[in-house]
Amino acid sequence: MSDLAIVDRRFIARGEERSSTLKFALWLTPWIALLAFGLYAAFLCLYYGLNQTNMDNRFAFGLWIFADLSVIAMGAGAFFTGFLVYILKQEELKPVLNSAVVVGLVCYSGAVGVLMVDVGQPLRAWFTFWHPNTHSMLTEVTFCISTYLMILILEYLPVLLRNRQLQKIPSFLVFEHQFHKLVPVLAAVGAFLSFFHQGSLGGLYGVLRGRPFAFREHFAIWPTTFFLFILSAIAVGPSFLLLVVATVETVTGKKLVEESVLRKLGFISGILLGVYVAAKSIDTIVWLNITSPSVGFAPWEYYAYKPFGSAILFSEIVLLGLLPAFLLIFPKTRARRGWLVFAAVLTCGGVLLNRFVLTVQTLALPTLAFDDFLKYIPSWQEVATFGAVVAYGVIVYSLSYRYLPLFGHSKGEDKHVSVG
Amino acid sequence: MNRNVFAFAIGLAVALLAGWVIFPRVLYSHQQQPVDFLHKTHAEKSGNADCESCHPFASDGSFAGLPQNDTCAGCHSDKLGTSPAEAKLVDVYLKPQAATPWLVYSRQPANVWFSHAIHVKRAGLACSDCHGTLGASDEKRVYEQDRISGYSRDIWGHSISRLRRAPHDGRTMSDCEDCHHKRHVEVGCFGCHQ
Amino acid sequence: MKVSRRDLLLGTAGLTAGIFFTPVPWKVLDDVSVWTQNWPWIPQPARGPVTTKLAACTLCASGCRMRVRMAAGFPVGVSGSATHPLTKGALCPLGFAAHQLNWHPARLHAVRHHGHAVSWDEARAAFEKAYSEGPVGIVDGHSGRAASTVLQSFVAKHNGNYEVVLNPEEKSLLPYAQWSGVPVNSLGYDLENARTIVSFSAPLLDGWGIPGRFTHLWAERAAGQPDPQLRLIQIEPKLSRTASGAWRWIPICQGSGELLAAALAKILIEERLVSGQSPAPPASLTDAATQTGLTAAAIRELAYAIVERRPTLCISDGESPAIAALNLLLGAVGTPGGILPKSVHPFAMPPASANGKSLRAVLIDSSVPWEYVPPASTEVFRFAAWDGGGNRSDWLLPSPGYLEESTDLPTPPTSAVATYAIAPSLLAPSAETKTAAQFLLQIDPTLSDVDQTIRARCQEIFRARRGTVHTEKPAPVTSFESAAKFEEALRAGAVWLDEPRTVSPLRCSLKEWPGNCGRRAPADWVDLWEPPVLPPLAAKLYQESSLRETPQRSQS
Amino acid sequence: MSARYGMVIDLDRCTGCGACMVACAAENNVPPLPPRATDRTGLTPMLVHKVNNGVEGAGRREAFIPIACMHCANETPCVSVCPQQAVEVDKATGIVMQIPQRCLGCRYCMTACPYHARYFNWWDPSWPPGMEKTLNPGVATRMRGVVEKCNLCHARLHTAMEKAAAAGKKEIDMADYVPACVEACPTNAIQFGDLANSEDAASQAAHSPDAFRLLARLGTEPKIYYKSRQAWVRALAERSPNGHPTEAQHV
Amino acid sequence: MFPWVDGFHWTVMHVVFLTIFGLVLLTVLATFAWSLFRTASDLRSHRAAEVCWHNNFSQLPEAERHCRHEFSGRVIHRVCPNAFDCQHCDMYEAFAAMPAPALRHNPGVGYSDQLLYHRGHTWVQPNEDGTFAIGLDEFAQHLIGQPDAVKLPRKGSAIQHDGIAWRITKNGREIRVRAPLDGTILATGGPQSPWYLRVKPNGAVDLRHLLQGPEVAGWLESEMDRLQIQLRTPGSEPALADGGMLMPELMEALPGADWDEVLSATFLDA
Repeated sequence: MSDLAIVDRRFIARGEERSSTLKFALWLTPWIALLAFGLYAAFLCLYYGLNQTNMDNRFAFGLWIFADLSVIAMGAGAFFTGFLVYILKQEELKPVLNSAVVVGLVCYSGAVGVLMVDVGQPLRAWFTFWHPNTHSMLTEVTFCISTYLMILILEYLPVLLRNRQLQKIPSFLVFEHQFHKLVPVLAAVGAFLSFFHQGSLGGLYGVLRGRPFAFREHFAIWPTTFFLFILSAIAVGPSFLLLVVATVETVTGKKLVEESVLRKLGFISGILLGVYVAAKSIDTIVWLNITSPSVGFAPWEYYAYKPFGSAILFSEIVLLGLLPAFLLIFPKTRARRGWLVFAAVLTCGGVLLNRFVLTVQTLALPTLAFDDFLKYIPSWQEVATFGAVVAYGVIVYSLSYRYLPLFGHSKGEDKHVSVG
Repeated sequence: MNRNVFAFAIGLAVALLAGWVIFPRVLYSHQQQPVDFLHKTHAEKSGNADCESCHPFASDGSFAGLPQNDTCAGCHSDKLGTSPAEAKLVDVYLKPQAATPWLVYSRQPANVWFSHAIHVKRAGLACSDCHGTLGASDEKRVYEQDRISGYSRDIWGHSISRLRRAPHDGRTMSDCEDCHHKRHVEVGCFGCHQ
Repeated sequence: MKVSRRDLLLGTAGLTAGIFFTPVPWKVLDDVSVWTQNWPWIPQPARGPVTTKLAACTLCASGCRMRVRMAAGFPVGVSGSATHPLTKGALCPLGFAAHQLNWHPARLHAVRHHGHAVSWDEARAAFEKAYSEGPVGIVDGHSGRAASTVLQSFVAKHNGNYEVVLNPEEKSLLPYAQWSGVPVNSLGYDLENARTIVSFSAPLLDGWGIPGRFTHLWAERAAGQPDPQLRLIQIEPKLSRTASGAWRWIPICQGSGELLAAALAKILIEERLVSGQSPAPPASLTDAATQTGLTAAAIRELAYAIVERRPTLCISDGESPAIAALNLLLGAVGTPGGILPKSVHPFAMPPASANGKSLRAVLIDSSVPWEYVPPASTEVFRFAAWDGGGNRSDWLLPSPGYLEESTDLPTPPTSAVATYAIAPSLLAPSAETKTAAQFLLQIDPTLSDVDQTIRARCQEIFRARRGTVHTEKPAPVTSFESAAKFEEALRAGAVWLDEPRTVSPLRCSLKEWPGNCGRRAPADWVDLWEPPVLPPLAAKLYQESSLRETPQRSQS
Repeated sequence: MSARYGMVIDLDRCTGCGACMVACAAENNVPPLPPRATDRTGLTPMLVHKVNNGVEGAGRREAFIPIACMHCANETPCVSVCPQQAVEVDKATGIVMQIPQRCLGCRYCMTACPYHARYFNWWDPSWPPGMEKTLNPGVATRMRGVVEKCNLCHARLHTAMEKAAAAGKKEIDMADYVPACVEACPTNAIQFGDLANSEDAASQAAHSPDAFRLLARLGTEPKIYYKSRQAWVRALAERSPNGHPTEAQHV
Repeated sequence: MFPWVDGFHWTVMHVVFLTIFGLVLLTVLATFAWSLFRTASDLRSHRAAEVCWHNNFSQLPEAERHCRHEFSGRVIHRVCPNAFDCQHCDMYEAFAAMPAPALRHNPGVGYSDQLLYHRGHTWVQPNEDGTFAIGLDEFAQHLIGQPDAVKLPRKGSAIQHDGIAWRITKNGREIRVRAPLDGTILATGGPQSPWYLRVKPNGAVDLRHLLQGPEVAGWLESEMDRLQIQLRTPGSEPALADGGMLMPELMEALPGADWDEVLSATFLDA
């Protein structure tokens, strides 16, 4: 065994089977390369300004905002699982809790990172905290996300301190021991914040009175998209978590959690997705028949431009909404791993499509009568920066999986006593 | 245990010292005026103590600000006394007709629009309301420039703690806001920013 | 006692905790933000008082009067001057950003010989050698200026050839000049009194003639009116800006304008719609119909339309005898609302002496459009303030830039009333520049100097005691006690405007219908008055709005 | 005293020469951007759109629609969305203000604006050497990474206010406050004035039968009015006046 | 946002905003601070050792958590639920009452019936004067051989049972030896002296959790088995000395083995 391998082994919990150091290094290399490249692209954008992107005055939002919305929706698994375990006492989901925390941390920190590149004056971003416009959904999002990111870091701390070497330092271990008791409090606060900013992310578009394609009826101060985003987020969160765990199990070839846990995730996801689809359908009908025409926008115009035809609406609601909901709720399909994963994929796809439509189609559609339908292809800098976030996620998760007890120790449960 | 406390305290002390004592000195560059100029002396010698004699308004309300060389040359066309400062003014700037690079303590950045006419002619403020006793001062003040922002210290928080008012405050954004607030003057951001 | 790792860790912890209780992080954060608001590499406008001066735009021969805002000795803004009798305060889009032209990257700063920087002396030596060896041609783009007289008198003395490059508006007047013998720049269009204007692809709303003159008329008398006082009929292949602003747009096939004119004339004569005398055109209506793409009925209907509201004035884009003849037929020559000779014109241009001398060298004045192509196998001395690029010239001689040269402005082309103004120089011309006139005066000091000429002209006008001087409010010339005072007023930006001539005989004799009635090569309007380079802002905005394709260059 | 400055643009008088755009850019120190800049990345606080009536052949007509910030008076879309109060409606003038020093460049306001009248500084502003001498005093240049737009030549309002103050007057003389585009229009197609003042010519024109506003049904109460005698031009005001999209295009 | 920021105006939204986010931040920070506080108090009241041990114990592989009564033969299979802390084992009395079947074990490593053994391979010898000697058992000694360095606690300092008593360095590996009982250090010995520590127990002494009598042999035998398995390199003979006798200086003898694993298992470390 090379010295490096020995050192590496010392950080891996005793009795845990992990791939060889070399194999792990080989696995990380391409991701690190992608990360480095993406960071370079991000640097270009920060140094030379956003002219490095293909965004423009008409397509003021692009790939990055879409990525942020999607990534944060995917990260909803973190708060929602915490919510289920600690608040609703769904103890059987505990095994995936740590995993959920890591996923959440990765998603949120990644999103914030991209956002810092996306704004034109990152050095002034803190003005939002100093002079917030309390009427802006974006203000609310900024506050919640930054606070929640802080919480995620704190939630990640105990997991981190369980590392084999770190736990040799008594004070760390004791802190972890004490802090762990209070994590439910954080989970509760996190849930509160998340429900809000997930909604506000939807509100971002729902309030755009100038963009009838996105504008929706309001309840109190919130447009319907506020509630739809909460629903879709908590619906997709568990599915994404399910996907992650399933992927890790495939990659590592290990059984990490009981199948029942995955099924449970799938079931929760399915139920919520069903509710979401129902709500979304009603919202769509109201919007197409009342909201939009009332301001002089004939709904069919929205879908008059290829490839953004009404097919997109169909696939968003039926193919990627109703269908996976059914697959996840119906016990027979849920029982089959293949169907389960497939349904989870569809669910994620559906939410991705929803975020895509709201971000891209909203901006592509003309408002003035003499406008064009616009096209936008992200520049390589945008794509690379986005890639960096993915790479960052994979790397952090891989490291966490290798060195931290993500899925708890498979042993430790008391066995029966047999007296002879 | 108390050894730990001690180590922590050391670090804390170092931070506080660096932050409160050393930092302010490093942050600002200290510059001297090109020519030592005393308002008091000039007010006395020239006999006109009112500011407008040297800082006049134009007919359209635009404010001349600092006097140009010709104003100085009004008296200092040639050396009146023997002070080295005057000698420098005359030889280096007036004779070659090179603009004197005065350092303006209250010089606002380009993004600020300030009309002396509106404040003096309409609102009837006295110069001293903002510029303090500068007109009668006989001190050679150092011009402090923030190394990061490039602002004169007088216009962006003279007191670094922002808790107490420093003697030379009066031209910071907060000062403007306070005064407008006191006088119930409604100006939005674009009242002053451009 | 030795410091353990534990101590260091705790010390760092204390440091980190402590720093947040000092101004450091907060003040730095704040100052960095302030720094982003005042990035040192972003230029900011100069401080100091702003003054307004009257000046005249020298981008083209129209000489629109401008009010130039000056700060710290430099022009910082341009606007029209509503009191100008012809422009009515209008400027062309280019004018509004022209004050930035002097800093255009293409600005010429040194004499260049085949791309290499050389001295003025070398250039002068080369030119002296040239005209000692053979006749030189001097090309003028804006004739009638005091500077032009220098050029003229030089060629007169040294047996040269003085050529004037006319812009399309002037060219459209050439036929009348030929038929009547009146110099072309003594002729003008009396747009103000016309009630129907038939434009054959002339870009009347697109900087034609004097920017603002026709657009102002159109806006007041035609724009948006279902039955306008001024009927503008645009006969043009493409839907140009003028066409879409016209009362009626008649799309015809490219290059069939003259044939249509002939056909219209035929109808007018046959159906006795006009009294004017003109030889009958040898055109056939069916032929015209096929070539123009209009139906015979449409052409007939058009013929009736153009005579419905007289006076009717036809305007061609560039030289077009057929259309000129149509005007004769319509009686639009020498009558109000038609083509008029300018009342008095103190300094009319002699006909360009285009005798077929084979030239040794050509000297091109900076007023000549960059598109002008000098005769082959001659040594070319071109004066220009900006390098338009890709043009054959052996010597590039930097001339004063925008607002740098003080010149007089004779009546702009197409004006039916004589005017005179002086463009002051607001900026000191940079040392390395010379005007063609100055260049020649250095060679031959005996020539009358520009300022003297201007003074002489002012005296001439003053003695004539005609017309009014337009500054903030018009004042008759007679109200000035001396020629000097008069000149002073002009130098301060005033414009002298002659009294309009009520009726003036303009005898044109025409034996037969001019111009062939076959299809002619398309006469696309070439925007000759463009400066060699566009003001960066204008260029930028055209590109960013794609509103107006940057002016096409003549391909020759 | 609270004015409501606005414009009435007579589209029948607009020849699309672009003088308003150039004058606006010069007045507001808009930089000549790198060649890469297009009609979608440029800075054109005033932008003239070319539209047509969709007819082919001799019946075809074109018109030009200058578009600047509409200074919406009701639920101004860009104001409520800005996370850090970098956009505000000025109480005294009704002008919608963009404060570049406060803006962090999130571009949310641009997505909110139905008129696409907001522009982002994709590049650091720069001028050919020496040309910065021609920058217009009173208008600070903006920096890269912030949003800007028409502010009705607010600097000219400042000057007018100063002049009034110097003359001891409270109200400005409207003759002193004329935005650059209004001043530049060779056909006087743009009327500028105080819409709150019923004597004002502009506010009267705004109430003429030919006057209309773009996308008025959005309910944002724009303060830029348009005027045309041509029905097809007026029809452009709404996205789909009769349920059918207009063939008009942005050239 | 904040009342002291330029241009702040009190509005309902601001109040709501300030309250909500104030509370959120407060909760989060309070949580953090509270944990820190508890940590500090734990450390002060020497509960750290217990916490750490319980945490480590929970991570031990099942195979290393056999109840002592498996060795005595009273139980066939039982995983200890009490972190080897027999004082708190509710089954202790019951098991103790059971007859221990006389099993013959031959661990292949020396041990003494006079000594009480801790599962971390330390022994305890009660002295007449009420003090205790603590040493490393033969198993551990043979494993480590001659240590490169030994880091003993200061005289007068306290140790808690299952806490870390002293550290031994060998071949660049740090071995953390767990204390078998609570007490205060009277004297320190080392590899040379027969014992490592002499401690004075604080208060009443309860050594029920230490192995003694027949358990020791059984325990050592199982330890030997574990060692066998851990040290067996594929296709090789049993690595231990012939006849299953544990040879000294094992770490020197088999440098290639995965000693991190062996030592962690031997000394019940993470």
